[in-house]
Amino acid sequence: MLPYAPWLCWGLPIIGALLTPVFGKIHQKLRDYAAVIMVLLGAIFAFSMIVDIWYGTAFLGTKWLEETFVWLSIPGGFSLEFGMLIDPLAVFMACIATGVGFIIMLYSLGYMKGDESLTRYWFFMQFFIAGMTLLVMANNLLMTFIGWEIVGLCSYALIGFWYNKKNMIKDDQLGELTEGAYNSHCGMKAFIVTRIGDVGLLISIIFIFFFTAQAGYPTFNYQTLLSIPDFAWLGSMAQVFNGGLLLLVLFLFFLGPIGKSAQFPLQIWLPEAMAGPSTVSALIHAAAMVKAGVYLVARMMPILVTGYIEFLHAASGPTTTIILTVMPNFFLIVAVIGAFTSFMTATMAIAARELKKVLAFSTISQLGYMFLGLGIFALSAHDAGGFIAATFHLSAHAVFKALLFLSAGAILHTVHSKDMLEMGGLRKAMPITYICMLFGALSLSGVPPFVGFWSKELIFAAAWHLATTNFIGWILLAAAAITGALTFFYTLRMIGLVFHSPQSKNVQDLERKHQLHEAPKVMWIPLAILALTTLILGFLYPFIYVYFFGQWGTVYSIDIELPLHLAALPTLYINWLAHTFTSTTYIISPTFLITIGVLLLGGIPGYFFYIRRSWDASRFSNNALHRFLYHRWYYNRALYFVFVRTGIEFSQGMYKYVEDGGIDRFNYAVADGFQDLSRAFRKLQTGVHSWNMILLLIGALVLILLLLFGGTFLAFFLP
Amino acid sequence: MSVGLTEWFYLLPLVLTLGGALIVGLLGKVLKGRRGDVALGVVTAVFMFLALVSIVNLYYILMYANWSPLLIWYWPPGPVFDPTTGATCINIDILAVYMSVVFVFLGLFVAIYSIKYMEHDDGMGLFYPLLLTLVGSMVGVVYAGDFLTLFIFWESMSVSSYALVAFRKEETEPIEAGLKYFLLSAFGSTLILFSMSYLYGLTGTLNLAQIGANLALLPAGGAWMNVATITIMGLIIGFGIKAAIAPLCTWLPDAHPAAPSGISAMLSGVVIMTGSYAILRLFGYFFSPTVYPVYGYILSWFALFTMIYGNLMALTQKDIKRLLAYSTITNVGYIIFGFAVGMMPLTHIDPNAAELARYLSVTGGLFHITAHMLSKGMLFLCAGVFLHEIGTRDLDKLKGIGRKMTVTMVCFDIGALSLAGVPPLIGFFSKFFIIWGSIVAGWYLAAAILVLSSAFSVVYYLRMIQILVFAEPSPEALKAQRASPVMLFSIVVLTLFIVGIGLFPEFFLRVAELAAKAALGLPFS
Amino acid sequence: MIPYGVPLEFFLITAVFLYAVGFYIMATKRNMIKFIIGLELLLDGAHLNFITFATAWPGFVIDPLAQSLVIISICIGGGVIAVGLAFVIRAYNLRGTLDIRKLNELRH
Amino acid sequence: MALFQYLTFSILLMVIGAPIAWLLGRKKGRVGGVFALAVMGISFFVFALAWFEMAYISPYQTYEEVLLWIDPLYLLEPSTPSFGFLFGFYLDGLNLPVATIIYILTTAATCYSIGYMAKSPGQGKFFALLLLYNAGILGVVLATNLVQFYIFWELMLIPSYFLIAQWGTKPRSVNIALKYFIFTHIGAVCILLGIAGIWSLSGAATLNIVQFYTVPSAPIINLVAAMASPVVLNLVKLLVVLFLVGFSVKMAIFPLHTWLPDAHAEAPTPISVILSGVMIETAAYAIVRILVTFMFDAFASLSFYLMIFAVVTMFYGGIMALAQKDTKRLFAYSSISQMGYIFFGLTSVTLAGAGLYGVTGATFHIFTHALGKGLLFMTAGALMMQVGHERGRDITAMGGLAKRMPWTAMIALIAALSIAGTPPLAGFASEWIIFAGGAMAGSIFMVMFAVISTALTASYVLWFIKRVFFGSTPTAMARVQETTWWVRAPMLGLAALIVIIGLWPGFVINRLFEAVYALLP
Repeated sequence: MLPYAPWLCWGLPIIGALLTPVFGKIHQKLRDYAAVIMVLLGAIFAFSMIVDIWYGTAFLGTKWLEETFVWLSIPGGFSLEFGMLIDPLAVFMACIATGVGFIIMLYSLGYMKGDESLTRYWFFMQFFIAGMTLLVMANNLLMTFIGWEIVGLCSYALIGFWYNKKNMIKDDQLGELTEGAYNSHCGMKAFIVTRIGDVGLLISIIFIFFFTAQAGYPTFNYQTLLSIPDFAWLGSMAQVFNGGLLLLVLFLFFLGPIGKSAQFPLQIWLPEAMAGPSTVSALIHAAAMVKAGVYLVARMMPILVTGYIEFLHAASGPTTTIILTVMPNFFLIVAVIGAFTSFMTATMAIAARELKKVLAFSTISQLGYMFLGLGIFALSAHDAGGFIAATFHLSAHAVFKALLFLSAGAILHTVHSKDMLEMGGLRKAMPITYICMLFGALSLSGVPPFVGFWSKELIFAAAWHLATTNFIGWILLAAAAITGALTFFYTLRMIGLVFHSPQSKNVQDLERKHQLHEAPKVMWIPLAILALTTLILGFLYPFIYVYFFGQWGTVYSIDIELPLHLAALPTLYINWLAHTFTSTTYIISPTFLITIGVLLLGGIPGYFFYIRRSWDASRFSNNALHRFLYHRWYYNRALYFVFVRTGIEFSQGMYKYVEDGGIDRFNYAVADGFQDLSRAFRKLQTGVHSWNMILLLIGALVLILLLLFGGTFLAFFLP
Repeated sequence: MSVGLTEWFYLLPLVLTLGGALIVGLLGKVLKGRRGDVALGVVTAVFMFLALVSIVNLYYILMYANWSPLLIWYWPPGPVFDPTTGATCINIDILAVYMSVVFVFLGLFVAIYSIKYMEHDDGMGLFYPLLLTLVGSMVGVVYAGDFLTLFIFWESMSVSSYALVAFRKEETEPIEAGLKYFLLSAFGSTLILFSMSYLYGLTGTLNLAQIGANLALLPAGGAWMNVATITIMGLIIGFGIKAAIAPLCTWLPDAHPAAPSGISAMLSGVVIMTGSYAILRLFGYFFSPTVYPVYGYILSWFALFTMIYGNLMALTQKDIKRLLAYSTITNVGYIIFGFAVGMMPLTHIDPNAAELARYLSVTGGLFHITAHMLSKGMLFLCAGVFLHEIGTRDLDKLKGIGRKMTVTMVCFDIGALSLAGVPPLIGFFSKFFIIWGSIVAGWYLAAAILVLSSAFSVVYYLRMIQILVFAEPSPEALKAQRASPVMLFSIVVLTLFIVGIGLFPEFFLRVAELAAKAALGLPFS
Repeated sequence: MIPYGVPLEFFLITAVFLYAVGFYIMATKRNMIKFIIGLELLLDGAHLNFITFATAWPGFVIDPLAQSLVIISICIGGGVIAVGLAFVIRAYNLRGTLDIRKLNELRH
Repeated sequence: MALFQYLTFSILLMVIGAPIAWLLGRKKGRVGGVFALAVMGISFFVFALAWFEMAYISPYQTYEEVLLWIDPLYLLEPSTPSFGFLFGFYLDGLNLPVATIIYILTTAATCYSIGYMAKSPGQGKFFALLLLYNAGILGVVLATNLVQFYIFWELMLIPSYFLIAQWGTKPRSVNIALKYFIFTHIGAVCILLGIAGIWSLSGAATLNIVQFYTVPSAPIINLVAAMASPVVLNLVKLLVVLFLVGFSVKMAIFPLHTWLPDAHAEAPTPISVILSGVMIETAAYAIVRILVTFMFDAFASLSFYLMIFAVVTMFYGGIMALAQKDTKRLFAYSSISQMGYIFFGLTSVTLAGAGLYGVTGATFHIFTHALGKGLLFMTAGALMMQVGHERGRDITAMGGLAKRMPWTAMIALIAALSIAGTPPLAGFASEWIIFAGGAMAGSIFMVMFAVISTALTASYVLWFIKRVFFGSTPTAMARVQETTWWVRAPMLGLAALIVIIGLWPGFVINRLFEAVYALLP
């Protein structure tokens, strides 16, 4: 299904979105099911492309297949093509987006039942999935950016979905306001904060375009970027400001993913994005939006690394020197930001009270892992382990985070509160949800044999490998390990508070009213599917490995040492298992030990504080560290103060003093001045005859003086 | 050439207007009452129309004579014209024809307008002859080829204008205005006479062209140059009083509002233009820019000052006719500026460009005379309509009158916009040519001042339009009736010309160009 | 250039003097009748100039044109002054004064 | 030469239609309105015929109608063949999209005003002036020579002045209209000076825009040649500055912008739509047509400094918009900011060849901004109609209206996101081309600033959307109705265009690229 699949996998959801209002007019059921089916069809087409990748029909020898048509034709021999790139990364991401998306859609059938704005909901959900799929399938930066913004736009619409809720709530920054206003505020915050990253991305896209044009191949296309001779665009970019521009452009490029994937300076929007329905949160966190940033870095990183390696082998010269000093710095920035973010938000998750916020912080933390993996990949250049770890973790995270959010949705659906302290003891009332959520939580923590264990262990392994050659690796590994411990701790805390602790007053009320019940079938079936997937997915690793790296060496100049044929799969399988648990130099693999150690470090206190409840956690609840963590390191508040409040005050001040008080006043002052001048001037007309004669005399005198002596004086005024 | 039949034919415009004045004056003794007044008005209009036709005829005569001027001399008598010996003559060239068309054209419509406008006045047996005399004398001024003729017609024009300003002699305002006008203007006449006596003393002739020729023969340098310079001053001041160059214009804002509106239109539209004309014509004859390089610049500075003065005065004016009178001063500034560039040596640019600059500016100035005649004449007639309807010139009381008098108001708006220099109305083209000329002359500063002053003037034109059209009607304005068709006829026809010439300026621009060439002595090629 | 023994400059200076006196009267006096007198003086100064120059030309030929101009101008001046006096009379009738400074309603 | 004078006919239709609309609309306003709409529709159709002829019949991909009008220099030098003022209309790849969007937006605004002005007095006059106004704008864009250009420039000014003064928000409308008029008129006279300057410098007997490009021996080409001398180049720079003052006033480039927020906010909304949507962009078109082509060297030498103005304008407009609480004022300031983008694109012509993207992007942004901002103003008008004239402008007083006015909310969202440069809407397509142009000009930091300001744009438009359409509905607005179809239909049409153009900008821009490529030296 090659020529059509890359188009249909996102085209069908878009068509579905456009048809949703029409279907809505016909029948509500039709609208609901059509939406789900359209996404399902998209998913089918997306999965169908795996076959093409697997059997090599999408591979053209040195590059991957592209399906294109001309979008803009610009004189001078350049035409901008709109196209789809069918390569493993794209198809992999498309499968996650549509597959997980489909399950979330299915779940929504139950979860959103009876909402009065369902047309809007289905419209934006389909559009969201389509935008994400377009983003990952696009063959050039500009198209990716288009999908990127569609995703942002849909998140804006969906986070603020319940904009009309009337109940009052209280927020740290905004004070008291209706929940509807809060929700739309959160949507806007998400859009604007990610927009800041987008701006950086757009700037850097434009610069990349400019420098490719300078190199003679004006393009946005990923594969053309790779094939421009000698990476001349990197070279010429490096020559500006002694490499300063190169670093700036790369960093601005990374700013886009930072915003979208909520990494350190711009992570503030994601916790607020919980304001939307849980399905939306699931979609944002698992399938669509935040993954876009990781995808884009994963897309560009091999290209950059290839360029870096080319310059490594190139003849030495000033440009080469600059590139060889600048680019590792950038790679380090990616890794450090990933590590730092993952640590920072894991600490925040420990103190969070809202169930979905814990999950949100954990999302940011896990995304940090992915960036860490990608950064390690780039830093160690020849070793692709970080790359595969990051992408694998991405898929793992998609599954277990979707599972967690949907479970959380089921809980919220039942207890009508976001606060974990108003839950507790739900284990008996909601057994299926409990088990599913437990699966998700263990997977998130990296407990074997869930998928999280395999992926996280790979990241540790990549860091370990880096550490053996580079000191930086130790720091990164340490950060990853501490974060891993924290992760297990807050996961257990979450499970404990929701399911194990004694029933809160709220839950007791519900039980008394017989409203405490298990989620309906249409909701728990998707949960179950996802829960099973967390178990299975981990063991698919070797397939994914082959899938990714089958043709890696011919496209990127990075060496892959492992066997690359389907036939070698059993060997690979054995090697992998052996490699995970043992090592060539140690009996037990050190990374396996690290993983286990980390789990114990976080798990034991977690277990005793929150599951067994034999240790008392409440004594920490009011100390300074807790407050610091609860207020998210006061970072959000500081940003509000610096940018929002100061910004608004600045603009109002500018308006008051510069625009109204300055420029406009000046204009009116000129006008008034002329009026006053006119009034003063009119006094010349005294109505007295002698005065008229005197004016005449003055005129005559001036005239005669000028006539007689004015020649030189006038010459001054002449052109 | 003595005055033969053909020459009388040339003199028809003069004869028809001045003779018409006589006939109407005599008829005025016979025809009494309202009907008699109407009849007098009609006869006046007929004479004006005939005069207009005869002047248009002169245009064709000139065209077939290849634009060489028509001369009629009466001193010294003889078969051959010898300008060296005193030589009084009538000299009709295309410039004279251009100017006289302007004069008689407005005179015609003012005459028609006055039939209705002056319905409550007595003494129409005097009014129409005076109007005809005024127009005839102006025609005479532009026809004059020598100083004697010029002076005679000048004084007759002045006297009839004094009388017309103070036509409503029972009121204080016209008398006061007329007296001040009279005193300054008569002083100006004596100054002209006094200056001319020196020129006569230097050259020994009264023929204008010959004075210029003789002056050029005088040896360069020497004491006579000082005399000539003082003469320049005298002539600029003398004619400048008539032309209302600031600061000699103090009489104008008194006299123009005080006169009956038709006469205001005549005074503002054409009478003051005789001053500008005289400056252009006489200085073109007398003082070559190469010998007297300075005065053109000085005149242009005075013109710029005049513009600014008029603008500033008009900006906060409350009396509609007074406002229009001040705007006249501004427009005089444009015209004089255009002429002044024609009198500059412009040695700093190449000769071809200099010639182009002079020619363009003078064309613009002359065209602006037409534009101003049409627009300002029409505006005063409109103001007269308002005055006639509700008896006030106060803009506060005229608020919103446009809602009751739609046609008048549309015409008023068009006239104001034309003077504001808004294309495609006629005022735009004239200003454009003046500005173009100053840019070609390389005088960017002046061009900027011109443009800014033009933009500035828009403010009070718009303010006027706004008050008259958009403001809530005042109680007085609500009493207004639709204007009489007789008055509207003049207004609408003038408006049609404003728009029509604006849309198709080609022909009129060509005539103005020919006139400019005549004034500058350029070949007609 | 000295026709009757009196130098030309004498006449010219007299003319200028007359003119200056006329101007002084025009500029400073209050009485309207005096303006009319001043105007006469201004005209006379100019006339005197013309007459002087008419006789001053080479060959002692008196230029008849200039003289006739003066004569015509005197006639015209009479007319002008008549108009002026009429104004003065009307002003006096309406205002009951000959002081021109009282006529200052038209201003600004 | 044209087979038939389509463009003349098209514009003449509006001019002739104006008095008829007045007569028809005196008793019943809607009749006049429908008539005006019909006139606009027919004009648009006739224009489309010209377009068709240009695209398929004329061999040169241009289309020209000529009428000899004034020939002032004929008498001075009759021996030389004189071009005179050729009164006529001209269509090529550059002004085709601009004229098309003007037709689209003015037609939409005419339709919109039938609904919007339904209760106003003096509708006959309104529609007559509206038709004249439309004719003026189109005349500017299609004019063949500079004098004609100037004439239409003023013709566009006068009806709009009266429209603002009479139907604007009382009681300030008269003062504001006057301010608008004075600013623009001072700009206009600067343009006039510039035109006279071109004329005198080149010694040309022509001001024909067409001949600047097509006739190699035309005197205006001598101007280009003469610019090799530094003296002439300096004079031409002076002229460029004069032109720029005029155009900047119209485009509201900082610090000449203060008329715009007042005028656009207080004008009746259909007029705001046209003012903000197309009128101010005529200046941008004029810059392309006049400055960056045959005065290229002079313009390019100034463009770095101008780029600073462009960036300041972007930011300044954006910051001012953040401080607004009134919908129309917010959009007005946003227009200033957007004009900054267009100006930025135009100033990227620092080098020969660098301007291709910038100029094309700017011209395309004319198109997309007209759609987006026109729609936003229409939304503001719809709110004013449905919520109330005072409260319907106060952003802080509204909320949750998406429930009550779902169509309007959706359309506003599309327009706002397009203005904020969100792909795949039309605004993004033009913005990135502008930014690419800036990058091509090598102005690295300027491009960064310019792109950063899009975040500002997103903040204020989304703040508007959020406050007005989302959040909870105040009880006072619980009964607000959706607008009538007279108002909704044109809005829907424009919104659809935004999406279509956004998805396939090549539809508009491919030819534009070619045209700009041909125009730039």
